[in-house]
Amino acid sequence: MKQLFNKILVANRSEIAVRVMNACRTLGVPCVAVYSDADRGSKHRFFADEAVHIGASPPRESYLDIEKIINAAKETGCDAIHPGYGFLAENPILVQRCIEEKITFIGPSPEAIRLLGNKVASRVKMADAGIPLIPGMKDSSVDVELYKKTAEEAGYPVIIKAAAGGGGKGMRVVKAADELEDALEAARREAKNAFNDDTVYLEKYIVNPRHIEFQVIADTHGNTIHVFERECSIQRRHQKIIEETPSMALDDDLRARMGADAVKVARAADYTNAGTVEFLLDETGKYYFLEMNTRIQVEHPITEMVTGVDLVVEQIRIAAGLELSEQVRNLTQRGHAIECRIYAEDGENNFMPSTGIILHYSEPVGPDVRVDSGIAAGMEVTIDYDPILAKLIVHAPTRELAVRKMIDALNAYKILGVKTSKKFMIDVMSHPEFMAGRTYTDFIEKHMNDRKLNLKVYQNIAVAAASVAAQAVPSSGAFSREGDTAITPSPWQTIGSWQIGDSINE
Amino acid sequence: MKQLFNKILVANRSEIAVRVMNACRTLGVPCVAVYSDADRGSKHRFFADEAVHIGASPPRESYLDIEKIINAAKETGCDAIHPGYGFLAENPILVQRCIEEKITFIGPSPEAIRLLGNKVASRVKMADAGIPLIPGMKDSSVDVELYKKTAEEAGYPVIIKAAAGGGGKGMRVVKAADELEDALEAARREAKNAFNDDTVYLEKYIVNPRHIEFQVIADTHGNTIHVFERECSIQRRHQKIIEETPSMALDDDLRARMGADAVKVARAADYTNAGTVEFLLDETGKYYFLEMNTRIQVEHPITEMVTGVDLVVEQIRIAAGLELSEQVRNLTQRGHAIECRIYAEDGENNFMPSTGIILHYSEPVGPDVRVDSGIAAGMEVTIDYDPILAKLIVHAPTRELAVRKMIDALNAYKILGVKTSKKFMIDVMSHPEFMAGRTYTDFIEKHMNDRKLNLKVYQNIAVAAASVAAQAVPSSGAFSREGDTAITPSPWQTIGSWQIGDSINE
Amino acid sequence: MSSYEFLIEGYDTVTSAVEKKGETFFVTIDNKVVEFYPSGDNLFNAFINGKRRLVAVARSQNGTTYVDIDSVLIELKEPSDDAFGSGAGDAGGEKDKVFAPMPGKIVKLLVAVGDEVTEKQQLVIVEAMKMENPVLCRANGKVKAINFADGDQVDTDSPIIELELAKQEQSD
Amino acid sequence: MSSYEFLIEGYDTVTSAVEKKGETFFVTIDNKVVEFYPSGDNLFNAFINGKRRLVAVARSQNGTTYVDIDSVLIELKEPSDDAFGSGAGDAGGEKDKVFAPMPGKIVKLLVAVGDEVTEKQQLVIVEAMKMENPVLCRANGKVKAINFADGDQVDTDSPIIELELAKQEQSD
Repeated sequence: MKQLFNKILVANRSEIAVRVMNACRTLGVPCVAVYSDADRGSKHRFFADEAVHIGASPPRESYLDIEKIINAAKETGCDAIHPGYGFLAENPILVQRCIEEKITFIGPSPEAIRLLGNKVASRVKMADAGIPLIPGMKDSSVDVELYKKTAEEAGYPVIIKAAAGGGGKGMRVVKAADELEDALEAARREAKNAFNDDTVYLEKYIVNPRHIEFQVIADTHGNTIHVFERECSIQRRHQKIIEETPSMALDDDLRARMGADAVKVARAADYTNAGTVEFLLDETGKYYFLEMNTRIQVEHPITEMVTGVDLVVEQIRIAAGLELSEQVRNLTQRGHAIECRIYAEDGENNFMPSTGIILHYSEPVGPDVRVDSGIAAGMEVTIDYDPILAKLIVHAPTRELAVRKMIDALNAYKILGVKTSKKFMIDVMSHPEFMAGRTYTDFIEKHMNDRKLNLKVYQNIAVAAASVAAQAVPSSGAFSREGDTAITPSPWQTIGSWQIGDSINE
Repeated sequence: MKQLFNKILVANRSEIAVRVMNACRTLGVPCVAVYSDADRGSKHRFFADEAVHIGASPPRESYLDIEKIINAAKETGCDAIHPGYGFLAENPILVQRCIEEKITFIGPSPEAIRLLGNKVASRVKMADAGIPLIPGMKDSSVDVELYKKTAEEAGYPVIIKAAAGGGGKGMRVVKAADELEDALEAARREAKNAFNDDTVYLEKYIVNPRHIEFQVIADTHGNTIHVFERECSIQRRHQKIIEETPSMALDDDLRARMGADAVKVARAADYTNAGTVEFLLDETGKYYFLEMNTRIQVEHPITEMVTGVDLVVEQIRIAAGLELSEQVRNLTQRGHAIECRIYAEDGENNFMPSTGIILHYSEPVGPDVRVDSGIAAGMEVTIDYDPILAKLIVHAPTRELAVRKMIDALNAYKILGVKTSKKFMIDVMSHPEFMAGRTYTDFIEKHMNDRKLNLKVYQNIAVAAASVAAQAVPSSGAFSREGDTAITPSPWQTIGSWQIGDSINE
Repeated sequence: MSSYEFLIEGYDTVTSAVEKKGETFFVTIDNKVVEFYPSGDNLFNAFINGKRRLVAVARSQNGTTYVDIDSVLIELKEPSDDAFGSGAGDAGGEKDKVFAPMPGKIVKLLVAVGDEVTEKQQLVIVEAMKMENPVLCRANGKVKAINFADGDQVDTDSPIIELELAKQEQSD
Repeated sequence: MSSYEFLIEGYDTVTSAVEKKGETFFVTIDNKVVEFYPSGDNLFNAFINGKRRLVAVARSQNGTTYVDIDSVLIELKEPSDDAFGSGAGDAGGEKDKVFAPMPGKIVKLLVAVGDEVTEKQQLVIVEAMKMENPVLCRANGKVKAINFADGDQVDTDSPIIELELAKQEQSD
């Protein structure tokens, strides 16, 4: 087979960079990493065939600096760039620069990114195409009164969103008229910080909705298909933490209708490559177009697990001008897949960000368990970047078995030194409402608020483990072990005094 | 969901025991390991929820001792036993004892095992059912003259096989009449040693055949299906080392006919649970029934990769009396999967068995890469058991991409302390004849005999690595590091003297 | 055999005895024995009442031991002169001081000096890792002092807000 | 910087110089620099002419260093009094002595004293790990002595067969 590209530059970091490099390996295309100061010791740097240092730790000085990315590609002879998700993935200027430099951007056209990246413009387009939309403002505005008027018409609750937004940033739900102004201000501030663009808009807030999205792929030969849905309703602060497919809320008829509309959205935007069409589904089975994300998504592996398709490989093939293969065009959903996102956050303390040096790291293995990660023991988790550390993905014949398998995988995923929400996610999946498939976007707010962790149960095992560790495990420091003053007691002579401390809020 | 069994005893060791326990986890059924003296520190022991010590290292005193297995199951309250492959997997006496003790044997009935375990009896049965057979002796014999006469009739070359055989043990190809008596003697001796039964028989040896097998599953409700083929032609000394699916030799028509005959074989034997029907396929597209294996096979994961079915989970479901699900009954082959077996053997020295303590061990990770293994760093590989250490399995959209992915996985699979055939297998898969899909059972004999390894290429990198190791890596011993006398030179003062030694035969 | 004593916050003192036979550790606590089999660096299979649990345990250079059991993370600190016996710790004590969870920028102070505050009330929003993180009140009380203003950079060592705790909280 | 000298069998002496900067090792051999970045216990990413190779390296207690590069396994032995400089080693020397590859049972001797033998000829079959393993001749020559009989247990230290090598082999 002819090599699809000479060399691919992966303009991202951590788990998604490693994921993309895996696809390059599969296709036999060498890949180049870029890394910032903070990522000198990172996994993605060493996973690539080559690596280029592109600047200081702040994203604007490295991963968001388009010219540095372009230069790194030119220096190393790359003829394609894969942007991953986040950073420059949905930045039309990068795509434009690629075109100028005759480098293939592995993703959609700049026109499609511009259209779909602007929620207001894309709503107009999709309304014309006959896609159902949530009632709300037709356009953004700086006039507070217009927001108030629209909110009254649509009826409270309403939601304010950043036009350039994504990932929950710049979003605010407003339950009553007297909260509107404060929320507008906060949303604009967050949007400005996150996207350097404080344009926001307002629409009706759907109560008890599910977040259902459809994976779409389209080649440059006119073939546009959907690769089924993902249910991403389990969110905390509008941030997805658990995703699954198939969705419990869809029957074959609804799946077919939503899938057909997803394809219609992609066609209306002249879309090529992989993208995701997001819908809100209400309790009555009515669905509304939210937005189309013009990138590979964090949760793409669950689609890969049930369909057997390698979506990143398909992205690269499409970018090289190949047609969708027959195999990809005739897909079925097999079994059930779940993804849990491992964030550096304290699941026992309001999801506060957690930083530190990773003292121990080990991942679950076995059939139908997949771990996409960008970390290793000894690495420091800092505040510089997105707090996602890894994704656990499992596949099983049924949803119930997949949940069981995921709980097992979470318990076998061990990371010490930073906190995560592992136990929180286990408690979500063990909740009777989750088991029943009643996953709505307010699930965590509604069902997990009173959650308490009874540490007493684990106390004696922890004490036993610490006792063993005192004897058997040397103390850990990054890669260096200088200055180690571990206590290694001799038999019969040590009575240590320890105190158990925990991180529970009560 | 109701738990399918109370507890499952896994009557095996190493990678297949771990594999079966993974299926138990998926189904939420606790599992019990058994282990011998040699396996006190083995992975499968610690992977189980409970573990029972069943005796000394020789298999006859532990893994082959039916009463010890039965007692371990009774002691721990197990109501089912999974036998894995090898050891007691195809022993009808164990099945009989399970029936007497009201323990479910996860596998076929003793009658089916008895019938199919006897190659002579099963040939008669399958001939009656209209399955094509290789010309040869209708029955075993002690009369050397009968062997000679049959060989003359079928035409040389002929092959002698153990009636109770499997895995290449007790097999001898005879190219001319004057080799027949010696070969007969050798085959009988090996059969006696391996199976305690020196019954052998003779048949026509198919020149340039492919080894094609069909995975079959059958529930107790009358549903019998095939789960497509596996191509297992790459063998050394009749031992499979590389398997793949789909086979390059089958088109849709041939696949359908062979699959239908595989189902017919299973039905003729009143077969339930998972089994494999082996065929030889000659160059003209004619195929011959070889035997049906009444166990889960070493190479089952490649079938799982292309179909998305968990075959061991299906085995347990079937044993619990469930019907094959609709999902399992409507399968397609997606992409291409390859398995490479990692044996403890020296691929550069005639596949001589290799033993030792594993000084370093690490496995490849990533999407569509699976490692089934039963080992860990610090473990000792002894001569007590089957030399299989691990299986690497990869899945990719096409065969070419799968090969590339496997080579990458083999290079990322690192084991130091025992030798393997990693490089040999890479050279097999890189051979133009393999790439062209011309995989016949004589592939290695024909194409790999002149293979030479040019160590010179690696010399300087090895010296560089050893130099770094001398500075950075402490010397490794099992779990203990007592008596470590590693040289850790200080800067500027050390001129060590080393000698490079290699394991190449020339 | 080695023996260790642990002072559990809010509970009693727990004594453990560890014996190593071969590669296996037998730990006795409250007359019950837990077996630990090494299962890789920092990993142990702990058998407790016949049930297997994969336990990870690591010690940092500053003497803190981290344990993961069934995805629950527990930290055990070696005693230091001021901390031991005083109920100190990340979250255990100092409910009267409100710290940033990590270095970041104060986006908005939501309370003023003199305000009555209740447990779980949002006190201040700190931006870190590109997210706005509300900092919650951990006890009922009254705002005594505010040491920073909107837009200030904060670290984790200086309290942003100091509270006067309500009476029933102080004996917690 | 540290420096090491290696005597490569059949080749010249190779000298290496290792310098560590930060976590990276720079090894100079033949005026070329190879960079080694640690990538986990015993693992390094080695960058050679811009190409990445994952290299595993471990040292056993008896002083042997094992290296895996692109699935090729190379052993480097620290010199001992009798071995260094003599061309000894597992397979390198002693072609005139035929050893069992591992402890096992002699199933069948295929040659007799006085037989002429050629390279790659099967000399004896040893059963180990449930398989019959033919032991091949590694040089042309003549059988000088046979030290065991069918059915004997053998270890790996005592030669089963001793050969008198043909002349052209001795200078190999």
